[in-house]
Amino acid sequence: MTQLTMGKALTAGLRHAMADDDRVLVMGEDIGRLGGVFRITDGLLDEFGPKRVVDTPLAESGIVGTAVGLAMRGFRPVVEIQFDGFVYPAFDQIVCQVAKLHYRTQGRVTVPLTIRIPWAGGVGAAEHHSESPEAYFVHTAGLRVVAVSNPQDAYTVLQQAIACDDPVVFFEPKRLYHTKGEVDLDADIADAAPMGLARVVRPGTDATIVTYGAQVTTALDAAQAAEDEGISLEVIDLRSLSPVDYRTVSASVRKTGRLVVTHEAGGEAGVAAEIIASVTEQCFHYLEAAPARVTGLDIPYPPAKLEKHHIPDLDRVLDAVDRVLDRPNSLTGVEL
Amino acid sequence: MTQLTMGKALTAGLRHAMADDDRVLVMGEDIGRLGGVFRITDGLLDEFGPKRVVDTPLAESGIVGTAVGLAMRGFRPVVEIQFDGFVYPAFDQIVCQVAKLHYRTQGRVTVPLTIRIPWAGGVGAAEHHSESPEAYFVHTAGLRVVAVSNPQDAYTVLQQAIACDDPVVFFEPKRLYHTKGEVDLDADIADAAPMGLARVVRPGTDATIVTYGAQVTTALDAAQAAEDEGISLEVIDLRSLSPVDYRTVSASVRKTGRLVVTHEAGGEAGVAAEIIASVTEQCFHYLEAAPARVTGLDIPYPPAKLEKHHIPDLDRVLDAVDRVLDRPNSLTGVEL
Amino acid sequence: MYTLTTDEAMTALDDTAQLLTPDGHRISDPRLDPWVEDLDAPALRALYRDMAIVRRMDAEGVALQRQGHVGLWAPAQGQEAVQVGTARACRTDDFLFPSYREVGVTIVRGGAPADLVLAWRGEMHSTYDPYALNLASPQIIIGAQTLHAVGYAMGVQRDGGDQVAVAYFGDGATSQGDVNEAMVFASSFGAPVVFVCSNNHWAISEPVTVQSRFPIAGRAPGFGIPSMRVDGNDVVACTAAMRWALEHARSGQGPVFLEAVTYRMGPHTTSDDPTRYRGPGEVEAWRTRDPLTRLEAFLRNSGDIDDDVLAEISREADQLTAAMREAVLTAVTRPAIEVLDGVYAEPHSGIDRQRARFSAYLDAFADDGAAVTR
Amino acid sequence: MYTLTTDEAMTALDDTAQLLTPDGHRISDPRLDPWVEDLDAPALRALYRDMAIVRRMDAEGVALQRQGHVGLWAPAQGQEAVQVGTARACRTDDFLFPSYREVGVTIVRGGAPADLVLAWRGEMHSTYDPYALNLASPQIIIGAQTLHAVGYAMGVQRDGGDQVAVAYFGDGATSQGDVNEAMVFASSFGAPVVFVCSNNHWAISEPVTVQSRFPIAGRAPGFGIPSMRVDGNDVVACTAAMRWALEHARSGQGPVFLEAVTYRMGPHTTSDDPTRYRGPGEVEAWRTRDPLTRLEAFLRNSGDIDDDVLAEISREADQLTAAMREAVLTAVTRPAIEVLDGVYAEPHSGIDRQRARFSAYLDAFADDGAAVTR
Ligand SMILES: Cc1ncc(C[n+]2csc(CCOP(=O)(O)OP(=O)(O)O)c2C)c(N)n1
Ligand SMILES: Cc1ncc(C[n+]2csc(CCOP(=O)(O)OP(=O)(O)O)c2C)c(N)n1
Ligand SMILES: [Mg+2]
Ligand SMILES: [Mg+2]
Repeated sequence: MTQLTMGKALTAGLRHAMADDDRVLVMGEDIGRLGGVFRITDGLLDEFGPKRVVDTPLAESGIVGTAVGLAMRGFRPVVEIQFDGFVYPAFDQIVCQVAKLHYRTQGRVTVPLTIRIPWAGGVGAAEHHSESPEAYFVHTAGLRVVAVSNPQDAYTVLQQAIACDDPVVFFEPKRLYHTKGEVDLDADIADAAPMGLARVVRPGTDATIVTYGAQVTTALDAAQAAEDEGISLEVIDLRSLSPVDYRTVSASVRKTGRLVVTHEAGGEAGVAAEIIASVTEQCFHYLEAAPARVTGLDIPYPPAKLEKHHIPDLDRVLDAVDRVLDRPNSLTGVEL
Repeated sequence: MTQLTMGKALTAGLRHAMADDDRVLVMGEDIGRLGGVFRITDGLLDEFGPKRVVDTPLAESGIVGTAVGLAMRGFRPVVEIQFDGFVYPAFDQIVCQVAKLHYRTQGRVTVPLTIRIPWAGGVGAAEHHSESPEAYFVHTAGLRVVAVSNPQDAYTVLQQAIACDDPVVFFEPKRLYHTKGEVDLDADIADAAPMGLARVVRPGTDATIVTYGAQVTTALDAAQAAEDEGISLEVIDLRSLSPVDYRTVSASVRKTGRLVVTHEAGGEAGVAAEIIASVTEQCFHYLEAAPARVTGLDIPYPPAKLEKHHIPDLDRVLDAVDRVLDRPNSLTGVEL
Repeated sequence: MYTLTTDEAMTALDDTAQLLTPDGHRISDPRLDPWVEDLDAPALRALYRDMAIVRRMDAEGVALQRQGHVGLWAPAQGQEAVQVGTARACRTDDFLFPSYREVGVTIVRGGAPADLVLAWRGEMHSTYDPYALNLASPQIIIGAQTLHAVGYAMGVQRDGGDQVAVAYFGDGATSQGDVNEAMVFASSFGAPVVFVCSNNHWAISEPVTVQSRFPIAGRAPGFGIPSMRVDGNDVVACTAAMRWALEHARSGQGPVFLEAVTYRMGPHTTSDDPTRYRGPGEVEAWRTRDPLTRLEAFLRNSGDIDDDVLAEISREADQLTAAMREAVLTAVTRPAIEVLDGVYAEPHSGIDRQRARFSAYLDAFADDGAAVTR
Repeated sequence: MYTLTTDEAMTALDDTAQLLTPDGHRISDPRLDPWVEDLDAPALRALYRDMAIVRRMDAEGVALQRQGHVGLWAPAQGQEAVQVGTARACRTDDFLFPSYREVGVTIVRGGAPADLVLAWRGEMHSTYDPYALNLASPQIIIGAQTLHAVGYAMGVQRDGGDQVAVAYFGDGATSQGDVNEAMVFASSFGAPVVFVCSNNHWAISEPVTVQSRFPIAGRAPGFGIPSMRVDGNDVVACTAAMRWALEHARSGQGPVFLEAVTYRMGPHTTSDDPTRYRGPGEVEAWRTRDPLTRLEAFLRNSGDIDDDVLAEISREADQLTAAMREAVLTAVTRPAIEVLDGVYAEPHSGIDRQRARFSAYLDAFADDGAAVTR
């Protein structure tokens, strides 16, 4: 076990994947000499050379579109989108090509492409640098979507994503890049939990909190705070947003009867809506209260000084826990 | 009252809006001499000339991006995207510019832009010509999203969308273009129901079906069929997908206690998930059964010969009605 | 000089490469002739045969649409020379990325008759195995395939291979961001790719002047890509130009751009009504530049083709169109449950769940042909 | 000729327009001189003053970031001449569309000191009223604003106005689809727009050669847009070039493209570490071509500037930077509930619902400073 930041764990995962398979290459803006604006590809250019660590022209559709062509030639490209808000110029290539090629060709063409996206807010950044676009990709059949919340998953799941024959959109919470954790660098990805599985990160009995990415930390903090009041919260890190591991989620809700889903993206037609609709269907007779969403507001991402009102914090999560536990909460008496 | 197809009603709505306000212009691919591939802009070039009916180069980002500039100069552009599947190259301009400009500038810049999208399947078309991308836009704060289901709404709501100072994504179900209905061409849009309101198109008491676009017809057919079995279904046409008129929807569910939401788009993180999550929150204690989704499959849009398995038809809607009424149905005994 | 006007950049571009005149005379061109020295009578007859077969199968596609057997067809009539000439110039291990209109390219690459029709019929999105023909599935999103071609070519570079990737697209496509980004990437990486723009003068109802008020071939050099304007109705010139372009790319000199000036004789697709936007005069004028008649005239003049050969080609075309019709008429639509096949390459719990539910639904109906409760 | 190589298209482009040498000598140029005939000593001093103020305020922005008062700053050091020269050449009713780095353009257009800092501080996304300055909000999405400029220019055409729209962007931006589509639209409609590409040699860590292996000015003519390569560190040449370009566009002759060859002396932003990708030698070489020192040298030679004038400018700069600092230090963050303001222009039930809920939440906390139940 080694203590690594999530950033370094990602670098280690990339290096491992590149060393293991010489068809893996990384490409994107500023990922070579600079090592990427978050230094995730730091050192890879020196180690693997410019043919496998490709600084591209400044054009996201071009990056993803050429990665598709490289995949058709048998490569496994790992694309870095510099910030979440810059993925949209590539949206057409992702939705119409990356997601559809395998289906279009009856499985003859695979697109083993990993799209890494430094993701979400809480870092005081400028406009377009704090977006949470995951729901767009979850709604797009043909893609897999994962989000990591700790260095070990960062290391393992990134390698699993690269090894996967399907395209994977891989979300890296920016505000955790510098968070440290234990990483087993020798672990074989084959021994790890498969990429599609969620994990119960804290067991509990009174209510279930489902979340992913940096919000896992918030949820764990909330669970800790609730414990002091004698409330036992089960926290689930989804890890995979598409597909969602409903077996794990629904098992928990059948046990607790109460569900809070929290994420930083806006709520309207977001991932929490999906989880709640599915869980309500699967667990209707177990539910003791309406599942609650604690999400970002449905607004364009706000200026940095106001972002704390947007990103659900511990208090907002606990307020929703109160709601699903039928305890007094901020919405008591408010027409919903 | 005049009998018009939805296509002709849209043309009439456009003509009316252009005659009323000389800042309204229409732009897109093939909308001039050809009148658009669906002939919705037919005759407008002759009537209003090439400065207001603009055949553009073949580039959707360019179309939407220049429309933003025209809006900044005080115009009210109505953009035609030729088919639903061709909106994605414009996604960046829509999400980062159209949706955000008003918020970015603290309300100083308005973007009174209407983006018309011939929409969805059931017309036996080639790949990319039958997409239902509405959830992407519903998830994007700053946009309004509407979908019409009949010639009168096509005529009225299109004019309301053009008159609205916010950007509106306007969905036109292709398979209804040739469906006829009564249209009051003299009605003032100010007298019509505001754009954001849903409409109960068929009152009922046993369960509520919420839908929009061409699925309204399917839902009405289902309600008719159910009536023969003594089941009374209330059918709601959302008309506006963002915002959703939850007052109308929840009032209905409080009455019936049972909810089916149906749309053609895939279910994963789609509009139905949103409706179910919100209604479950607002009406939890009124719900007698888990709300059911009847949506397209979560797959890339299939080849034309298979699309009938994808688009929810009357039988699939009725099967879900059976489910929410706790009657035997296809999923009886199936693990959900 | 520090200014560059379009005039300065494009005065050089005042001509179109041609080796066969519209009335079938071979003109010589010292730059292009060497590339087609080996085109003897049998080779030219083979090109003629290809074009004739493309024309016939294309016409059959239109007929099948009119008869309701396929939903749509995008006719290639008038564009046979650029499609056959450029595709025949390629090696079988070059990888080609066509748009929806490249029926001639598909035939040249060995596509079976069924491959031409089953997608338009809506049985599947695409038919053949791209790796069997070294031909990507036809692309419908305008311009998207140009980036795939560049990426493929970047892969060839990394493999140390000498294949070339070829991107086919239309005049309208040149306005798309993707096509311009493809030129940027190709130039930046010196990728072995040939861009073949079939300028057929129309993007549905929009004349090429809406996309570009100057020759399209003038666009590429600004990206650092040499380009050539070639008569797209002259199969010999198209062959020569493409061989030049391929050799340039193959030998490590980077990308090349070809603008093939041609004309779409038919409607955009069978759904289109071109009488709304262009007069018959224009079409008639282009009829005199038909790619087939000019090669036929040349071969007749030289005595290298006669009615027997033409009859033989015609018989072959008959067989192929019959096979195409047969493929459509005998097409069996896949069972409902297969609509879920091929979404993912690896196991996926979401698909599993959908499959379980959809199977249950189908079973419920299978029992009594109607919903469970009615 | 039917081929066009990059050589043929670009041999013409072997020079950069210049009127002031790096050591401050005025050179004459028959094409450009007429455009700056009226630039007498006071006018040149005014340009110098603008640049000096831009440099000081820009440096203050960096300082404010280092001191933690703003989150980020994108320094313009080295690019003062292109920003000041081109913006000053515009009429006040021309509409300018800047990127995030155009601090000089903002100042010239009348942006207040607060307008330069409050967005970088994260108080709001943008500050000034675009219609008050005829200046769009700074654009962060690379290239997006070029299409807005073209659309605005199309609006001018429809209004029969004679304003020009100006799009500012960098060398990296030229790779984006949007910028290329902007050229397509501008050319197709003959829109009165001037594209100003500040080629500062770097897009973060990527040298301009990754985007283009040839002069960027060579790109536009292929789209039918005349272009000029100008020394971006020569404010006189930038003024001349921009006046030429504006007049071309204003008089109905369509779009123009300017490539201003300049250099980013500082990091990409205050978050960047340029030592990772470029050596000090390169930066030092460009220091000798500084836009301020060359104009100062010229004005000193001609006796049109002296230490008193410089001191006066310095005092003015002091006041402005003080105001900027003051604006940051006294900034009051808006109340929480205002995070919901301005999403829509018209009433919206979704926003109403969020407002009701968020108010209730804020109220619950206001009561006892903690969650209701704890
Ligand atoms: C991104 C996108 N936008 C619009 C369309 C609709 N469309 C299909 S073909 C076509 C015209 C294409 O013209 P061109 O590139 O000249 O090719 P041609 O059809 O003439 O062969 C258009 C607009 C599309 N398929 N994809
Ligand atoms: C669409 C998009 N992709 C990526 C970025 C991240 N980014 C910000 S500035 C920049 C480099 C821009 O270079 P250039 O256009 O030369 O302008 P400069 O910064 O040198 O002024 C990049 C890649 C962005 N802002 N937008
Ligand atoms: Mg064409
Ligand atoms: Mg730059």
